[in-house]
Amino acid sequence: MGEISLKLNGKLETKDVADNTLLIDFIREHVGLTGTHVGCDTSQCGACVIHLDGVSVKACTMLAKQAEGSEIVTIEGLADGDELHPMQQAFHENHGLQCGFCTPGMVMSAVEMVTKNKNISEDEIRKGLEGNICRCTGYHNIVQSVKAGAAKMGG
Amino acid sequence: MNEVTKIDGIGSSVRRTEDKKFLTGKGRYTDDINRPGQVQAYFLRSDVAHAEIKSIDTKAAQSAPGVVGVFTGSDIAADKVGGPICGWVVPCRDGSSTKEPPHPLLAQGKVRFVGDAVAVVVAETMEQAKSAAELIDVDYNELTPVVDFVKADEGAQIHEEVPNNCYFDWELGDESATNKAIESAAKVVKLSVRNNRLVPNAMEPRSALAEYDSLDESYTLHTTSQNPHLTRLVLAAFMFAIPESKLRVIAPDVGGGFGSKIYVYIEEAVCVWASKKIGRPVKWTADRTQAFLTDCHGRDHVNDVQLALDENNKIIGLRVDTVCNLGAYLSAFSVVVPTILHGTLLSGQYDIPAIYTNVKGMATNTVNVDAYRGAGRPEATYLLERTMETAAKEVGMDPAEFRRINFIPKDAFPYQTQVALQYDIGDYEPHLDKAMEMIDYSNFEKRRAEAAKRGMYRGIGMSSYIEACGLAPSAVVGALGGRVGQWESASVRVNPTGTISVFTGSHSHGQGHATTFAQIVADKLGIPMENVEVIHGDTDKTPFGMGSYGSRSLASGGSAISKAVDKIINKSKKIAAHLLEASEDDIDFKDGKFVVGGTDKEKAFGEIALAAYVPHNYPLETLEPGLEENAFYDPTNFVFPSGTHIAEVEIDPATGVVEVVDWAACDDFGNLVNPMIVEGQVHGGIAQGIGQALLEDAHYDENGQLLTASYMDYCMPRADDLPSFKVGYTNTPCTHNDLGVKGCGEAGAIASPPALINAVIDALSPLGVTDMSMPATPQKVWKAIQESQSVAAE
Amino acid sequence: MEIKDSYELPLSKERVWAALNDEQFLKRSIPWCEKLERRSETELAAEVKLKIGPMSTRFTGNITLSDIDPPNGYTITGNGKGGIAGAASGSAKVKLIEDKDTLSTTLSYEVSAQVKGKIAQLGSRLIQSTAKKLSKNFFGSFVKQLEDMDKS
Amino acid sequence: MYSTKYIKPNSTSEALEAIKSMGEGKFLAGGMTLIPTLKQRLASPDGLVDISGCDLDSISDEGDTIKIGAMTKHASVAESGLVNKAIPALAKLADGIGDRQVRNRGTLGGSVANNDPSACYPSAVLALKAIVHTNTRSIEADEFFTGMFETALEENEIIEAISFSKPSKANYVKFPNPASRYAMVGVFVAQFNDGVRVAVTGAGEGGVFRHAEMEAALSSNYNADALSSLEISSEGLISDLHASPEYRANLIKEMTKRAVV
Repeated sequence: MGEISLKLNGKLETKDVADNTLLIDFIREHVGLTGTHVGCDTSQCGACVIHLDGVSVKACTMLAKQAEGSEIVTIEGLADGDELHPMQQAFHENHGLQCGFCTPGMVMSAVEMVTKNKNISEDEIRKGLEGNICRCTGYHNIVQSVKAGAAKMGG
Repeated sequence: MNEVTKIDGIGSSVRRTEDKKFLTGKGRYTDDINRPGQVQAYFLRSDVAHAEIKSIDTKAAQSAPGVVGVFTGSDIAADKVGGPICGWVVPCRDGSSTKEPPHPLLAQGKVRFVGDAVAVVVAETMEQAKSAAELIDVDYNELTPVVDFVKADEGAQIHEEVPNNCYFDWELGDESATNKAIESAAKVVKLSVRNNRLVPNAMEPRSALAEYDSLDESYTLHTTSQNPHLTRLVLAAFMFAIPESKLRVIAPDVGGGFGSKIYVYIEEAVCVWASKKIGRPVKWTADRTQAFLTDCHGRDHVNDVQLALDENNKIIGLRVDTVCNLGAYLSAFSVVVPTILHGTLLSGQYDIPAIYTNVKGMATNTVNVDAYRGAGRPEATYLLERTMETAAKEVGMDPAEFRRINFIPKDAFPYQTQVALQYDIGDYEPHLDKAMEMIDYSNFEKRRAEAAKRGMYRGIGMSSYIEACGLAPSAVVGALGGRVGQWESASVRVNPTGTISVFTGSHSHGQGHATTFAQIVADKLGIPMENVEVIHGDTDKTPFGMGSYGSRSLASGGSAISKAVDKIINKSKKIAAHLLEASEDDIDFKDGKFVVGGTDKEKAFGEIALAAYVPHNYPLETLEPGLEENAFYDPTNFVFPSGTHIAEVEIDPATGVVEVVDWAACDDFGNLVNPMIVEGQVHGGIAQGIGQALLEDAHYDENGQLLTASYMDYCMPRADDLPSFKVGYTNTPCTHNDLGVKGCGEAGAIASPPALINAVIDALSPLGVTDMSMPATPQKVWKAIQESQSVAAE
Repeated sequence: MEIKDSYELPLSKERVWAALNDEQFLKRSIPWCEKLERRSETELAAEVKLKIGPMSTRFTGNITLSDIDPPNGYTITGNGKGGIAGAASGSAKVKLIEDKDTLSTTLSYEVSAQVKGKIAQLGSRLIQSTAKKLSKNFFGSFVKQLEDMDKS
Repeated sequence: MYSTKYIKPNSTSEALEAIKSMGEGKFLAGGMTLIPTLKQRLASPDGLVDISGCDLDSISDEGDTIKIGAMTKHASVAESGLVNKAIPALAKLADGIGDRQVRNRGTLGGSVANNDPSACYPSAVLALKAIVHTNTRSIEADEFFTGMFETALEENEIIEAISFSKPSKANYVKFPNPASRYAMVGVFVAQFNDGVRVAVTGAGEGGVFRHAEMEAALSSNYNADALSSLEISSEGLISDLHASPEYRANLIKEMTKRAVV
């Protein structure tokens, strides 16, 4: 056990956690933000993608302790109050989600991808989503969403 | 196409109202819900496929840190709790019925597949439960596992009640007429195909949270279900023998189902049972490995096909002999999927005068096999459309033309097939033509030649499928062995201010019902969509309904809503007549207003609602106050979506990699309520079909160990495996429901595998390749190329 | 899965056979063997800590000798339970063939292996390579020990 | 995950001390393999020593070599101007490991120390005549990889950096496993003044290996055609659900041809 503190969606969170606590469990259970999901146990589905110090990572493949002192943004921290982030808005407008389970991770991956590459091509989007699995959409509308989101984000 | 009358009415691509919560992380899936005092359940599962349990020693686990209970099959047996049931059985050729062995909640005496639950540990935390489970000592007497279902009748008997490991041997159609047709045929095309075994893989793993309230002796179960009411029925009536009113089942946001969340699984039942035993809420959530091991799998058939043609290449008969794998236990729909939902589809879009099929359903030491997107219809379509393509090539016709001359002509509807179904309406040439146009079929050979210059093999393949969805009517379903009704319910409650609450018995787990159903209501009542809220998934709130599967929600559930709205309008007319001092017959309802015909006297819908709830000026002597109506809609027939999908592929002969370079889908779903959502359903279905055809395969080794039990080995389609899709529609509105709609959820998964495999074979046809099993993995395609080349060299 | 290999040893068949029945010899040959105790003529109890990459699991189980045909060979079968990791078993048919002219003995083996549970579910890509490697390690170090003894 | 102790020291010497204080400790680098293994309870170390605070993540140009700190993340290598200029093939390899989230966490040292038979990096280490610098010594690539998941690293020896020789030409082409996206076959080809080195990953039962025949053929003629008449043996190649040794042998040749451009 030991205390960790980190910034989660702009808010300082200080909690006592066991050393073997995964970051995803810290977020979901200790803090109670359940928007980040767990869809597999081999680090492949990407339902748990969050931003850690500005880059996308899989929260299921990190210990909470490894995130000590970092700044984390989860899906709950993306919108600006009631106003959706342009990528969230793009997913809505382009029907880029169905059951919604993979969506938080998908959106977090998309935001990072586009932040790094504003003029992203369809092939780059498809490649960039390699770490996120969706079973509902066939990806067609997700790709359209990311494209539209990129345009909204200034691409 | 539909005429769009309102910006958010029927026929318009309204953006989904449910999106915002999912996009902001506020969706509430079962695992997101926690209850005070909650404990965690972990299931100790068999790691052998077939064994007798000699003993289970749980002593060490009982006293492990954090443990509040350890239970085995004998505890379940002591409380006389029943197991999951089979929801549909069929008669066998010998006159007997389907053999239904018991399925205990926790293994009793025997384990029958890797993953079979042997014990449950309930502890304060999941880690503690797992640690304690490691202390349980199970002594097995291993038996020879039965894995190869085609030879399952020769294997060790898995259930006492199932001789030769054969659950059923069923038949449909006229065997002698069919055999006669085959004997007299100018040509008989023969084909053996295998429909590979798949794992549904909804992204949300299954989860259950059960709570017992000792005050009123009732239970609440949150669970990942496609049909909470059926879950409640099975749990209450068949397992726990309690009144349904003592069990509330809530299926909150559910992260995809694809069939795999229809059934009542042992885990949710054990949680319910344990919650009372322990007196605390019990939660269980599967990890992905457990999902692979214990979610019902899909498909797993082999089919031997004989297609008889006359001298004009017209089909005169079809015989299909099928063996399918149903796994260790029968689950809810496992029997109906390979029989009723498969055999009745064998006529496809074709006028076939004689059809016969028989199906043997086998028990094996693998997890149960049940419905997976399409459920029986993809298997039927696959064998039929592979055979159509093969036949076209064998008789030297263009596959499109061969299909065309065998289509049921459009003036032949309603068309009675030789396999029980009567198609109400359809017109198949337009979607074939349109799909061919969408993919520029006529210039394909130019593209093939261009690819050849780059050293690539390009191929094109099609599939003209039919689907029967929205199972109905109940009387027919019952006659065919179904044990439940197949109607759907709706309750439409007009609130005093004119807003509407719609309660549906169907369930949305990605399909967008909150939007589509609201569109129907808003359109019919002429009110804004924001005023309509759709509620589903809670047995305490919604009327008893069947849930969502088999592309039934709109055709059955949407129609029920439409009927309930009609009742609202009828009653509203009576209220309006009173308020407007006119005869009810003179009241017209249009654009949200009740108007006295030929006058400017009118009442808005909101005024009627208010009058109904504040009946100061109201015909109380003839009419009850309030404005709320129920409808239970039992359709008179299935609905029959159809379409043509065409796939274009390129194959790299050096690696065997198949790239899907183009896809055209033209479907006839009748009227579309929300084209955007329909298109999303088509995309998702195609992706799953491409997954089946190129990537996915559940593989058990000869000892019954599942070797593809994670995303490391089970190949899920990812964004870069798939192309963008061209989607188009034709429309013959369904003749027997008010909305003229058919189902769209499964079409993509039904149509796409044969189209793709036909394209792969077409690409390799210059090499003499005539067959390819699914999935057409790079290795398999490469090997086929190598073998064809070595044959050519000889 | 079948794995075969053979070694030629400049020793008599009896010598090799004796070593095949000497548990101390066997213990040193079994990779990561932590414990090996003879329970009977044909049964030994074993504990092995197997490390494959980051995975590290203790298997407890037994080793049985069957089809014993002195001094021509036997079948040596290991069964191990690795707790949550699952279980593994491997069986090697060992044959000794002596060449009187060169005074050497060829030890040949044929292994079949089986894994259960998590190792099968998650590690399928490694099963064959690992079984091969472990067989090689076992027979390789068995042969090396014999050769070293012979030299010393 | 079993309970375990987590320590994050600030230097390699502290890290070594920490691990020695544990019965069975493990170094935690990016954790991309270790954490999933721990989650599955397939290992139960007493403690984890996180070496991300040990200042091991720099990239520097050392003249004939590019030296990359062990804790440098795959994404940093992929994006590094230095690497892209001197050895673009190495940047390309790093850019194709796992997915973007793996690249944002996974490290060079972690991958090389683990020596997974399907990992990409070992092929670059071997083909680029790299030197593996540890806390005690420098190990040549040819001596470093000793078998599947096995290396020359002693217990409690820590990789601090790896120096990659700058080739005159190099390329890495991978055929990913369709499910896991690990290399089913990955080939790193590097041309140096004294010859061509070809390292193959994903295919060998003993892990990454150099392919002598292809090296010889390409050393005399650096052209894909030089490989045409070669028969690639399937002996010793991995057999699994996804690829037979024969198919892997074909891919080795094909990926090598594609790498030689």
